[in-house]
Amino acid sequence: MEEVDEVVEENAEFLEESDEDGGVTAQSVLQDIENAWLNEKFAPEILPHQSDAVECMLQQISHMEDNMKSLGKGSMKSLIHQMEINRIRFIISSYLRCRLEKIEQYAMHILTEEAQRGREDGYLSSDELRFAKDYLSSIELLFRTLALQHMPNVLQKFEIETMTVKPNIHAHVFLRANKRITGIIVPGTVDEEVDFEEGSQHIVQYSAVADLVKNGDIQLI
Amino acid sequence: MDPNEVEFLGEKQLVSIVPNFNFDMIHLISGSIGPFRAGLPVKIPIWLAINLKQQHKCRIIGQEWMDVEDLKNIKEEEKKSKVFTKMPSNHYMDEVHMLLGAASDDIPNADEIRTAVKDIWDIRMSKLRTSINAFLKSEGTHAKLDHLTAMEINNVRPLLPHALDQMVRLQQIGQASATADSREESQNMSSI
Amino acid sequence: MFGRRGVELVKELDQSLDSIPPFNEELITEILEEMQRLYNENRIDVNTRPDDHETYLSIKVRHAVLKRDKRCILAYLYNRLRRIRQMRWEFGSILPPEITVSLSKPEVQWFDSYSKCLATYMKSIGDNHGLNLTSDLAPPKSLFIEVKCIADYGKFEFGDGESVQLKKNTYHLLPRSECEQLVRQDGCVLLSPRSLTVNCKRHCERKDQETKRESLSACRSL
Amino acid sequence: MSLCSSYKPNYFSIDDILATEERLSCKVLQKVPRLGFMDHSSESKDLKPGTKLELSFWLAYSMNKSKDPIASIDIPKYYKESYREILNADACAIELSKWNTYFYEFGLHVAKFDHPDCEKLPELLLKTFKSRFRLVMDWAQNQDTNPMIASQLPMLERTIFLSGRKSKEQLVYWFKIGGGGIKTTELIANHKKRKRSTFIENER
Repeated sequence: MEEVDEVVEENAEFLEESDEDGGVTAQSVLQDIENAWLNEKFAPEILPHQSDAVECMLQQISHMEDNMKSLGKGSMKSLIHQMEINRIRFIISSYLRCRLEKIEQYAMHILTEEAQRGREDGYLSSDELRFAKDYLSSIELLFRTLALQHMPNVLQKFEIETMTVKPNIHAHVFLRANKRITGIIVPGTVDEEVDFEEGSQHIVQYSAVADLVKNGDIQLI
Repeated sequence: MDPNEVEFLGEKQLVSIVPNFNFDMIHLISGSIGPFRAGLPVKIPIWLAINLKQQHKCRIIGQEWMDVEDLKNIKEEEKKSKVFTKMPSNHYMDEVHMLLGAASDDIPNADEIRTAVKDIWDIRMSKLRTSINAFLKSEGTHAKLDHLTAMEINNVRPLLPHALDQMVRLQQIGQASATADSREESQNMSSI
Repeated sequence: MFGRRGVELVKELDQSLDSIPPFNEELITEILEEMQRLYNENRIDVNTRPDDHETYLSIKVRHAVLKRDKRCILAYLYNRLRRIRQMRWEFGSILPPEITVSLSKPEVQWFDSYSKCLATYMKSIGDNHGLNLTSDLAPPKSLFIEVKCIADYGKFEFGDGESVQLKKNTYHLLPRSECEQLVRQDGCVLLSPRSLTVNCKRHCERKDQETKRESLSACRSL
Repeated sequence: MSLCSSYKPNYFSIDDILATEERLSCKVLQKVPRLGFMDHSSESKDLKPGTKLELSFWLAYSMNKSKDPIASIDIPKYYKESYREILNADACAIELSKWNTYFYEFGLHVAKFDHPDCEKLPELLLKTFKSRFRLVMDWAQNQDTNPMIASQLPMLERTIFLSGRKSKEQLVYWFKIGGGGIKTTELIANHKKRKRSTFIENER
């Protein structure tokens, strides 16, 4: 039994050890995913994907689950691991669901923006990108079948310009500053410059802090 | 966000328990816990504490701040102060809700604690409504929300951000407008 | 007055926010006919009086109506799609027949293609297992949840091959991961909200303990 | 869906389509051939200068907003100076939805006209919104508020009220019993309700 226990935890431990060399731990990857989840939930626009972290965590989970099979069902230890896995799985699902909703809602906008980004710094994972394209073309097809093809020629166009649904980047968000940040320009009748102390909480237009959310200086809450 | 999700985040907080079993350290992804020695207090995440409690495997020692006198003091402070005072935990509301719900037999004066916390919540919420109203009437576009806790922030969402969003829309009109109709004019007649 | 039918179409959706009204093909056809008529009138005007200022005004007005008609039809289709999309998440990949009858054929096809897109995407998550995003909708609270059968469901099989008989008015403690879908959907089993709360919420009511202990015997416990 | 963004019109938004359907009084300035039927009271083939029409915003706008307008418009009375005083006195006392369900949205559209009364309109809308927000917030946060009250609010305030109310309800539910339950989703619940009612009807 002891051996099996060790196998189950091997991964977690392995990752924990690698921390001493400045690498990542499973714990820190999990924290990253949780932060990404909350940011994604509250940010109006879609944020850069974190599929490396997600893949890494899912792998971790599936190894653990495989190893747990030999632990014996109902053992306290396997139940505790299972509970944690369920928690992590919820975070990941909720995170990815949230991204899918944005991808659907802003498909045209996101694809236009994505086309201007390099493959390396795309905001969507390759699978999300495929989903976005398929989703958009399925809508185009339906519009065409039921309506556009029956309209006069000049009106048959799927007008990207007018039809694009865009996220409201001026939407207000709650945030916590992860470090001291100076000189944030808050748009308004008169643009106002503010400083955030480390750990302080604010409500402000997302557009004022979008870059800081993406680079991790600010956490949406 | 659903209050359950706020609670889910609160469940990560640690709480002391006294286990009635022995067990080695368990290496969870979120960090290691244990070792467990019967009769000796150990700190573990709330989600686990509650599950162990349900299985009668432990006794939960409440958080240090779950003390009637301390909470009454906090309440008085909150009443006196114009700004929000710092709460003992960013998840005080959900922690009380969860821990007293699961282990009111372990935590002394559970009912009084509950009442005191509810009072604190009510004072803070009415303070929050007043300050939101004042903020909206001011010309401000940004507000500091120090010491507001997770559940409190969630309780004014989406009301406050949405109201501010609409005010920005109302202010921005006159400048560019976002609807399809406004573009009508620029669309070329040559397409006819 | 022209352009009125378009808004009628949109109002239909506005008046039934929580459902999907029958696809109004008749009205759409009428609008499309109006569009053709206006367009033809414009074409004739352009051809017969190309430089007449007043004629240009008529063309302009008709064109505004054409654009409005187009917007109304597309908004109608779009908002229906969003609702149909939502049904994929709530009902699963097979729509109840009462809903299918309200959809046009291309909409049913769209539902299937959306289902397929979604399935392809979900399969791609993780290395080989995929991840079902339509479950785990609420934060997990405990590994097992208690359900009360409100109808005879019959044999319910767990992922690992074990099974339990679900009879009307019996209580069961089932693995959360397995019965989430069962509960959310209108399967034959519905949790009575109270018993659900009793279990997952750690507010065990003592007086219920005895009766429950009996009925729970069929299932595993923690 | 879990995304909860505030209302902002786009090409497909139903509310924007309905708001732009609201009508204005217009006066035809130039002859528009073969569109005489736009004026129901006239038999004339052409639409003649001087004709008065009630037109939806979207049509009025495209006939007015141009260097060479086809029609002039008059803005609704509740956006005018005289009504401004009523709003200034006590905006909360007014059942705004009676003036117009799309009071703010329509107002934002109307403000796009080059019309002397439109200049101060955005300011009026903002001021009205600000002075009524406390009311909307308190209604949303108070459990005892009759949900039917929503119908007294214009659309913009109503969406805020309803979303605020929903989060209040979630909180109350959480206070009472806490989370962890799997609820049947709204769609399915509604679906069942309807099924049940059809069932009852059939039995009769």
